Amino acid sequence: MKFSRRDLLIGTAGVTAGIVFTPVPWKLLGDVSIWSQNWSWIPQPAHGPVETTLSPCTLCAAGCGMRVRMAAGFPVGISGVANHPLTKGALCTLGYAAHQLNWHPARLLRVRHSGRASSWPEAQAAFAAACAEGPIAVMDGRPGRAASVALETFAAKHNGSYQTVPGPETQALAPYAAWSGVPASTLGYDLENARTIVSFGAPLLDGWGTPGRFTRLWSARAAGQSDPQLRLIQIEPVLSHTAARAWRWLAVREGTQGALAAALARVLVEEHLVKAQGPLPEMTLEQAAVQAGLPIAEIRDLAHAMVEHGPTVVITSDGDPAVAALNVLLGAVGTPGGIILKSKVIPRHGAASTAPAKFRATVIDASVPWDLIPPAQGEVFRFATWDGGDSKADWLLPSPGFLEELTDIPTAPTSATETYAIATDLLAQPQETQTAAQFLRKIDASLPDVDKSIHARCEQIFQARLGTIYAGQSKPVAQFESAAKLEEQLRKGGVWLSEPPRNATLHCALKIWPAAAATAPAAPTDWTSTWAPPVLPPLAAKLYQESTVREAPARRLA
Amino acid sequence: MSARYGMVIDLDRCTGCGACMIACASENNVPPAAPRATWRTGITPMLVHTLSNGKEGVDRREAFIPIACMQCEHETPCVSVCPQQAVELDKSTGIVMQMPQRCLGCRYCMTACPYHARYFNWWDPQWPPGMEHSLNPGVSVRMRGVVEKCNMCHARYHDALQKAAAAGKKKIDLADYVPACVEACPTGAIAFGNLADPNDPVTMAAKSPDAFRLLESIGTEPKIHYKTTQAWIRALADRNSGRPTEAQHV
Amino acid sequence: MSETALIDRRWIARDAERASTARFLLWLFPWVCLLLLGIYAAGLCFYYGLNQTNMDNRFAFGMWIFLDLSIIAMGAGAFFTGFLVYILKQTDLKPVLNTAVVVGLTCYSGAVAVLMVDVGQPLRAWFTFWYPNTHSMLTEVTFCISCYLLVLILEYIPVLVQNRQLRRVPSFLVFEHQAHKLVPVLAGVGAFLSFFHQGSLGGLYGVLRGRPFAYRQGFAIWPSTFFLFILSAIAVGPSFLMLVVAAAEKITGQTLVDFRVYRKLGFISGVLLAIYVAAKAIDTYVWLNVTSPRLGFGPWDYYSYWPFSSTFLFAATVPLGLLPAILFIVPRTARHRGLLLLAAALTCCGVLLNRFVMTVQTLALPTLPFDPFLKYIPSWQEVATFGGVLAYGVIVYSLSYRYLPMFEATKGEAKNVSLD
Amino acid sequence: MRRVLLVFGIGFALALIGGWLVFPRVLYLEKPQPFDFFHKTHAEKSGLTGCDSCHIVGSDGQFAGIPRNDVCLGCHSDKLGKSEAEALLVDNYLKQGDQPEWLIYSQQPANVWFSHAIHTQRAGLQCADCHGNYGESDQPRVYEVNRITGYSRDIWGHSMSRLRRAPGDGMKMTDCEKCHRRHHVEVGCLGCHQ
Repeated sequence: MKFSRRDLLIGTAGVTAGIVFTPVPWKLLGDVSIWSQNWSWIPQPAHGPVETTLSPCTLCAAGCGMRVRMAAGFPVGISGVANHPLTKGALCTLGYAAHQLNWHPARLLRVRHSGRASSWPEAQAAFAAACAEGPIAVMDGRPGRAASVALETFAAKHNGSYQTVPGPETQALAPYAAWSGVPASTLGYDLENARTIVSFGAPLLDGWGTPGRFTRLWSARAAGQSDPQLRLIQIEPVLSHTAARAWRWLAVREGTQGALAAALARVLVEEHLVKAQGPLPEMTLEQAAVQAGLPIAEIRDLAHAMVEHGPTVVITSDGDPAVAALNVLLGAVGTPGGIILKSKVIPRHGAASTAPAKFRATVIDASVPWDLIPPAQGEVFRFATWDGGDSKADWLLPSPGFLEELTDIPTAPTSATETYAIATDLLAQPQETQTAAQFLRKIDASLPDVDKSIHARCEQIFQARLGTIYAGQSKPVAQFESAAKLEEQLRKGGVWLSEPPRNATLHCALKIWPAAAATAPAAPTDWTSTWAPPVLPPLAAKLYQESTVREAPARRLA
Repeated sequence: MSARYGMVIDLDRCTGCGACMIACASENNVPPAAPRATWRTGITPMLVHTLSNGKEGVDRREAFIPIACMQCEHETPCVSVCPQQAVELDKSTGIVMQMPQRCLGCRYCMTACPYHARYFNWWDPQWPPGMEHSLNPGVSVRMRGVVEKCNMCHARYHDALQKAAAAGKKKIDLADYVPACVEACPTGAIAFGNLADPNDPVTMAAKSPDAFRLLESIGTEPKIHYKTTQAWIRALADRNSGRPTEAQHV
Repeated sequence: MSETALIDRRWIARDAERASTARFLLWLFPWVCLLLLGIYAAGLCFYYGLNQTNMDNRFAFGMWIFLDLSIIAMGAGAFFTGFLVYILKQTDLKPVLNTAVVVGLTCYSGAVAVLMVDVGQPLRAWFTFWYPNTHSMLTEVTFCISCYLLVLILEYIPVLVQNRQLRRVPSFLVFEHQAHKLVPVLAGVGAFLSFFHQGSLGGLYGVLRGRPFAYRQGFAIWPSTFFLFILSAIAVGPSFLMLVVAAAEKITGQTLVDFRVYRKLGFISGVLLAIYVAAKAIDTYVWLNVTSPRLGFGPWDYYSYWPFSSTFLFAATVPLGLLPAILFIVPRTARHRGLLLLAAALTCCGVLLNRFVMTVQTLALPTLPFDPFLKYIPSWQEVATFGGVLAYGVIVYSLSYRYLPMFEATKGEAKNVSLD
Repeated sequence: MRRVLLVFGIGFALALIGGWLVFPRVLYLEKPQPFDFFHKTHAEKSGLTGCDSCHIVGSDGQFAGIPRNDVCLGCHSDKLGKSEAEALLVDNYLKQGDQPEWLIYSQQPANVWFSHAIHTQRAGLQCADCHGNYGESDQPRVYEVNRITGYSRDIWGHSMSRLRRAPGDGMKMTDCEKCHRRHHVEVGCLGCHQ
């Protein structure tokens, strides 16, 4: 029997007819669709239960309370802690994506020396050699931490200098500190008792200070009220988000806020709107008004509005003394609703030591802002978690990332109450990383370790028997049985708050009206300026790229 | 008793910070922007728009309006148009549900939505290497070529349901079900609640004289309400057919 | 003659006059190139996704939907001619019937092909059949178009098997003979399906309550656009057919159909167009004065944006609506071949403009009061994909013309062959 | 004509054989589990009676899934017996601290949300109602994965035709729906999807 072409055709027809009665076409049709629902190149989340832990945020000095959801050993979501005494359940905008930062493409996981790959032993050797040769500077961006103790001790023991790099919010308090003779770190803003807040460009509603503190306050006392309990007057050249929502917005000419402050001072004193008689600026009202580009009537109007509804406090984003002096005139330094001394301060190790002229090497802790340009001399050992780009450092040393390090969080710069919190290492510290304190301990094993310093601090708080611990609910320190119990509570995400602030009057020795800051200091230029890490979480692109609600930032993104 | 979950967003409290957008994207495993993505091709189930009174200089006023799916209750525009039942108005919650795995990506629902609250996955979702560990286990990642939108943080609803079941309760505790944007708002501008419950504070807020809805005249009965005391913001709620609008050219 | 030419000749009907193989290949060459480019562009869209297009979340439908709607309207000539010939017994239109079938087939299959590129997940497109949402106009469209495409294929097969080589298979001849009995039935079914989906394509936008520019009230579940789309489609179908035949005559240099057929097609187009313009005017009036204000939108919300001002409305009604209708109907102008073809071209442009307004303008106009007016320019991938479909249509028609008896005049020996 | 029928029939038969017998073998791929595990042995020897002895549902309703090493360590801190599986468990996993990477027969895809708590505690379903009598298994089961979808074969069920299936054999959406319909439980898409 010969197989013909015709047979082939008929056979094929038979197969075709038969295949319809098998699962082949139908199962394939379904499975191919399911395949399109499960493409292998599309990541899917891990399976398994989710656990929730509390921890303070370690990204900036504010130390907001976070609720961290963990699955399969990784954080999968961050939210605020409702009723948290500092943050009232809020976080900053980008904090909600902070758990993604550890995988940021700019994450540093290799030691780099002069732009080339290097190793920890080499860095260690280079630093040891430098230590042997000359004085060392150690720079700390967030003094008062347990790690700061190690940094400071090291500097002291090795003929070095411990220098702190104050953040913008501490810097803004510096004039008052200078005039009243107390450290800036002991000052804070009594926002809760203020009824008028005049902000010279401070992004109060946009991540200033501890974000939730002011936003909640504003929301309850100002938002949507035609005659608000809390008047927010924003003085800023552009209509920023804070300006848009302020009770009043005054568009001052760029870089002339000092002049406006002078004009206001003139009106306040000359029209006896304040008790103070001086000091008075040299500039006349007319001159100042011309500089600021504002009609005199408007300035006078503003001055009246400032005192109409006291207490009033003036807040600047940059610590311009000419603006700060307004608070002295207003009597807002050392009075409720103004700039006040923090509640009873539990003594900590001292402040920055003075700097010798020359250093053989500088160690920069990861807490120091990336854009700080280190002193030119000497070899720079820069600790950082992310590569913010364009580094001047000789050594780039990878630090543990978000939630990868045990650290404590001392009082936030703007806070009126002293606080303390502990962030445990919820994630294992990557082997490629070291903190500056760990690094220095390898040179000098006698340095106090972070764990011990935290114990000591908890012991101190326990002994002082002051304030309360908030962990879901408040419990007075006096009711704790032991320092260990207190520490345990703090390690579970609790926060210690000292007593309410003191009403200690501060005497400001301000005789002559200060000159406006010589060079206009870097006021917040974009909305990312309140964000401490040198990189933004990739999801920030939702705001600057996938919507029009924000201007694109100058900061490095992904 | 079925619930009708809805929101009242206080525009006077919105500072346009964008925390709701970030928290939403993080909760719902929305990928970061593709390199070429723009405001017209991005995925922002919660999106804050800037409103202005149209003036320039010192007379300019700005406000912000967060826009998510409006969860239209009546003649839900997207539900009826979907050819393969990938969208439905859930009977027990009133949530308009989008099922991306059923979606064929025809985008008809997107043309139907007057609020532009639906987003198409123009690109494959991509995260930097390793970042997939940070994905929320309660939400599956969408593939390219499908439409997605706000499902009112359904993973959180699931958790609340499960918690209620484990505790032997039939109804969820509303305290357990708080969408990410509501939780994240630093000024508490977004209130979330059950509009079917007359005693719910949100129901009462939705009835206040300051409350309004967007494009109410279209008649889709959105369950996202807004409120403001500012007349100029209120005027932007609806088109006024009698008034010629300013022609805008972008 | 070369080997290729010999083979080619064997597939062409005996005695039929056709261009030389070389000339034919030369003619096909640019079209094949365009087709390949289109396939490449579509391939890019499949491989990388729809980010290859310039569509976005706001312009979720773009050029493809606009042109799909347009070519499906143009393809309406297929079902409508079938309907006229077989149901209304207008047998004098029979000479263009085969052309109508081929045009319809290419338009519909081309549109379906583009739709498959247009959806984000073509592998799941069959879910519409498995989990249909009966309330959706798109379900109606999908079902009708797929069914009608099947009908068109069935209608095309009897034409196909008249090919000289295929005729040699005896069972095909039997099939053809039987199929001819079936054709009127198919024409009826096709007409039914087509009326429905032309309508549902109109309904597609007409039901969009959220887009007051497109939203229309209507009868039962169908908005008025449902009926207007049917009317405009059957008005433009004969016009487009006329243009295709005229183009074929021009290219082949042969007279393919009698001028009376043109006039008849033109007359049909003209009458329907006149009815359409009247209906559309009433519809626009009701929409602008009743439907739209009820949704809170007034004419200014639509017509204050350049370039979509009221000139579009005027253009679609007068120069591209009334004018061709008059040209078609008034005997003095209809006698003139040039004017007739001009009118046909204007009609096609009118329908194109209408489909453009319904799709693109609807999406460009803001709905939210604080929304901007949007622009959209298709990407080269979108244009190329559509170019591919155009090329596909030309190639299929060219091949059909060459190898199949499209017209009585060029049938060759296939004339008068009966089964006996 | 007879020849036509014959040839057609042969083609038809070939298609049937290929489609029903060969196709499943091509479509599914067998994969080994880390080591053999016997539910029955555990039930008999250790006196662990209920599934929830090891497969725990938390107080917030979260299902822990396959027990982690610390649960096993409760008994297996040292080798119990001389079997190969026991040695593998203790030496390769418990001592190393690595979790065995079990392939889960009833693993639903990422887009499915299934709450054990709701089904067992509210609806009162037994584990075996959906999973079959795995608790009594004394044979290591073969794990097969669908090469196209990546799903476990248990999702479709072992019978290609999906006729005559035992409980637990087949966990497709239609299986869920069938039970939901029977008990008049109506949930929307996102009732079970995520």
